Amino acid sequence: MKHDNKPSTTESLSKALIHQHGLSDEEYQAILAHLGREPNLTELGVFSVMWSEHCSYKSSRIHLKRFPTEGPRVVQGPGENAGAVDIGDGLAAVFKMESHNHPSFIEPFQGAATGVGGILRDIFTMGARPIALLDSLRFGELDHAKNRHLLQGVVSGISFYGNCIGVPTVGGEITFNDIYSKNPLVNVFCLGIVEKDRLLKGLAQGEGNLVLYIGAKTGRDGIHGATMASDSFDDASEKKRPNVQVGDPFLEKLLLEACLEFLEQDLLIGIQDMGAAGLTSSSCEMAARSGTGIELDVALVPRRESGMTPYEILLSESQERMLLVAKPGKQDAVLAICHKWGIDAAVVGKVTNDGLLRIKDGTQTVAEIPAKALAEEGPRYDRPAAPPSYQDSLQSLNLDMLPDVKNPDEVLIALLGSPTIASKAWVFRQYDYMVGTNTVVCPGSDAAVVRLKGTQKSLAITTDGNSRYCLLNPHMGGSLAVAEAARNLVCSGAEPIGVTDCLNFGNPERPDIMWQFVMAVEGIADACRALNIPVVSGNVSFYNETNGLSIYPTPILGMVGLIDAPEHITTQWFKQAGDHILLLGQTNEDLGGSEYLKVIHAREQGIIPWLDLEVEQRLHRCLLELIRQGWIQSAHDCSEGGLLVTLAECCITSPLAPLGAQITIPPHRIRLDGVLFGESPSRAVISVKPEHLDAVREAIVQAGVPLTDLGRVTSSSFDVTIQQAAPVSPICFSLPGSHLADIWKHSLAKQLDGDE
Amino acid sequence: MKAKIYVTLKEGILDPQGRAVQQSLQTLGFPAVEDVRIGKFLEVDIVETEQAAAEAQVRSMCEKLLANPVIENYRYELTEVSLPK
Amino acid sequence: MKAKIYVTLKEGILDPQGRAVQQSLQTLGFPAVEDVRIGKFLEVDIVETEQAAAEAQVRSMCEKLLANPVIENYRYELTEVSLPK
Amino acid sequence: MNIGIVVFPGSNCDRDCAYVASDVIGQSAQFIWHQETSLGEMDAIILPGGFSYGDYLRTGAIAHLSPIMDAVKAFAKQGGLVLGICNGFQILLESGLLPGAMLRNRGLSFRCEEVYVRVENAETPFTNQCHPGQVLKIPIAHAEGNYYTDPVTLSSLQANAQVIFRYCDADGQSTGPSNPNGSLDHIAGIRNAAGNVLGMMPHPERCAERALNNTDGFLVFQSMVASLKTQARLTAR
Ligand SMILES: Nc1ncnc2c1ncn2[C@@H]1O[C@H](COP(=O)(O)OP(=O)(O)O)[C@@H](O)[C@H]1O
Ligand SMILES: [Mg+2]
Repeated sequence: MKHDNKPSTTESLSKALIHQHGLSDEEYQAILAHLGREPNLTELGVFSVMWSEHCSYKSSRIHLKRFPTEGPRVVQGPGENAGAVDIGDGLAAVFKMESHNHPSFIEPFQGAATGVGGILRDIFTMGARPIALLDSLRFGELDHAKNRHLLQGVVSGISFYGNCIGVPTVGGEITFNDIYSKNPLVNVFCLGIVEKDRLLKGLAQGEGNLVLYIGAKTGRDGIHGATMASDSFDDASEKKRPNVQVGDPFLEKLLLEACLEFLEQDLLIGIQDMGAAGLTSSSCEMAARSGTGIELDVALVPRRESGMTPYEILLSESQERMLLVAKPGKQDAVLAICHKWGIDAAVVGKVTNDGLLRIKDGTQTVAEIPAKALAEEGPRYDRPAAPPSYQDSLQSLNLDMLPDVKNPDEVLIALLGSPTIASKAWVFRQYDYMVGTNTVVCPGSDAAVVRLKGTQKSLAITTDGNSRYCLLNPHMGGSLAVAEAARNLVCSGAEPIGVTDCLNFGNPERPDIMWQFVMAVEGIADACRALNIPVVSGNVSFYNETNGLSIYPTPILGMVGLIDAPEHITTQWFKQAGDHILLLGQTNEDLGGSEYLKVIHAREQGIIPWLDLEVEQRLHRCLLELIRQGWIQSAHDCSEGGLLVTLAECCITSPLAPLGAQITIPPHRIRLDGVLFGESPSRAVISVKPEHLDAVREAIVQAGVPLTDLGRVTSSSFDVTIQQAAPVSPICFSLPGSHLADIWKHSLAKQLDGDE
Repeated sequence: MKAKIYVTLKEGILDPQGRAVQQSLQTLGFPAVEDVRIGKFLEVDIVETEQAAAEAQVRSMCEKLLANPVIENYRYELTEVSLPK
Repeated sequence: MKAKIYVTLKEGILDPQGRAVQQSLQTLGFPAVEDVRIGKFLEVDIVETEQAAAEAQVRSMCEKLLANPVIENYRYELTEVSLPK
Repeated sequence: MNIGIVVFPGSNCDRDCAYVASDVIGQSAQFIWHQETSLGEMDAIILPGGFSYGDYLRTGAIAHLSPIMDAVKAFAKQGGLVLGICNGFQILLESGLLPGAMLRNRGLSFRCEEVYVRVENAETPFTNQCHPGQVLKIPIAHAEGNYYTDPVTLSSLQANAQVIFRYCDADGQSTGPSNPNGSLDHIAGIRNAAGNVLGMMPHPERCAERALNNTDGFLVFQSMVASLKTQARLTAR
């Protein structure tokens, strides 16, 4: 062992400096124990980012263990750049979701763009070709100019990056609530496909193998971005405007093609993208996973600015960079491919067997840290959790204080025009959702469907999450999100096979926030277990808080389902006049936390719907059976806005001309607004050709799923008759389908462009 | 008045466009091209004859809309022009 | 040498971006803004000390790549800078 | 027949075009890297959509200077069929194979949606399977499809029946709202004077299969095959 070239630790680091790096006294003590000496400044910086909440999951890790992560299809569970599930035909679907909330608030366009870039790299570092993106967004209400500006910036950033790189953005979701005005959420999901036995991992095996750096040159971008994402905002941070990263989708497209060529030619031991904490996290994570060490020379790293210190090179978050370990003797082939695509590449180090991350600057060693101390042995906290004092008052709502609905047609129109329910075409038509020519169900149905060329199969994909539910009851809210995602897939004809999550919460050092987190994780875990859907990857974003005000707890699920045959692909809209309309599932007085209460009564309160997972599963089995028999024309899950909105959507969301419906709502024992606008889970509206009606009815009854006949599809107007218990006469209304369609279609554009 | 406004990327901010153009110029037979940075050039006509007032407006426009202070710098020149009316 | 190159849309060609910016400036409270035209501003560093040679190169770059003669005009200024090396 | 698909750095519809050429219309498709200087034995060339060079500077500007473009120009000069789709159209404009230029969309933002176009000339190698005035539904996906040219060029395009597609509504009427990007004279696609080079903003390769719920784009590829077959018969005679 050479002791002559240890990193120098000349001056002792001041307490202030340690705290500036976001490290607590105990954490600093742990660093001393790991090193057996004081760290120097570079090492302190490295520990600081790797032990940040963003990279270490120190507050969440112990809770994430509750997720079911195994199953017969799971090829890769959590722990790698992305998860993977077997989809047959020798293929695996690789997917993950990630947040870019903080950067998108500071610089919406670049923040969102680099978010897309980051998640794409997570997928293609697994050797998979990305085939679909989805984005899940949360913003403040659009009557504030600032929120409109943020939304416009974020959407154009996603559009800029995704369109340019040529991966279709096939879906997503967006809802509005002022709680997100100062903490908008930008979560991006990506799905890729790889031959199952060619899955690549972030490994650094084989002493002496060379470590290569490829991609963009390193600049001083986003130094300490990871620590920023682990910090709350206050008004001052809007002014601070820290080092923003700029995305280069063109370069990333070249990187993507180059990486797939490496795979084709079998040149690599392992590969990892340089995301948060850049060179540092990629190298120590690769070494730690493999039980090896890595030695890097920062002097060899391609740079675009002069005078960069090792500290800056190690912590830079410049985008579009990857670290890879080449198979012995294959480095020249790697370099040649990089040359062909015009990408910078350099050998920057080698794999060692001493378990250390050793950083050199030429001949001088500037840092030397056990890789596992950084990547795996960071702090873990079981932080105190307790429900907030206001939880009870959130849940208590006396519905008798609110008048029941008198004019359901007016409420329907108000809901269809409300931004959370209105058409999101203003957003997705800025995205290229067709490139790749696999998108067989474009944005606008319950789930997007992409076909897999060369097979009979397709994948359905959706993202879902209802933060108001999670605020009112985080455990049930988490379960409901899983159920809704799965229901969306099932309505599209798919069997759910895997899920990724992005958990957006406030400050985990607050017991009430931690309680929300723990409850939501439990709720998600329970539902995934009951529905047999493994969690294969995910991401946690804490500190979504400004001036002490936290966002609603917002777990988002990204779920993937498998469709075996093209005939089973099902969309949500009615197909043909004359078809019968049926409601599957039971309607209860589920108004608590509903969109109706918020839009019409300005309340975000109440007891949220109760989810019975067995009932939910029964519905899924029944729907899939009906779809596979070829018996149904359309299926749409009942969610935000309730039954009446769902029925209207079935009429107006078709890419072709809108249809109408003749609906009769049978007499009911609960409040009328509960019937029409309540959000009971485990329900779906289907349409059936007359010749299949009997078979369908019988199958539904056999399956033990409650069934209600609602009427027939018609060619134009939306006619509703609501029967009342005698002697009250029925409520009737009739609205032209085209009128409903106009309101629903143009609402967002009206608010955002001021025209149309 | 006419304002000529130059919006450029801040020092140290990546300029992917500039990089692509520089590389393409090099392969096109301009090996001497060392660096290219691409910014915006705006010409804004303002119905305002007072230098100071015009200047205040231009500065405010730049800050509010024309330049993105997170990643861009701006500078401007004001020239008098005889606008019709 | 450093070349500052200005690429602008030809007179008479509608500039959709400029128009949009003008409209947003008006709604943002700058009613005096009559017209906005948006062009490009390129800064190109060339390792070349001779004015004439540099000028020839810049003109050729503009014609081959930097401006599209169907819709754009260009002009440039050359300034000497002491490049390191 | 051999269809060559030129791949520029940043092309992203190259694989989609190849899929249609091989799997949908049953021809042989080959990728041609932009650094090549010869096309090989090709019967038709497609410049695919995408973001060549990231669309940096101007769409198509950097790509048109790629080494392969000399070969494409020579091929076009000899009467070879060249189809430029979206970014490919923009590259054809930059290279001078077609007249005019693209400006930013009137609404400034990227638009991805199905639009209608009217076939203005059904006697071209790209439209011979359509009937005159036929309305096709084809998706667009671009931010810079606002076609512009000077008035003299425009009238010669009109006079020589070089405007092949115009944006219109479902009934074939060209109106303001039916034009998604503000292009001059509602132009969605034009050909050169000789008739063998077509540039179009809409993406026929995205609607050439029943699986994608729209087969209108198939007509463009089918027309090319028909035209090449006729040509081959004529030369054989
Ligand atoms: N909420 C979660 N559920 C399941 N797995 C998670 C969750 N959060 C993180 N993980 C897993 O932890 C690992 C590290 O997280 P990751 O987000 O990949 O870090 P990075 O931001 O560096 O990519 C990943 O494998 C990820 O899938
Ligand atoms: Mg990762």
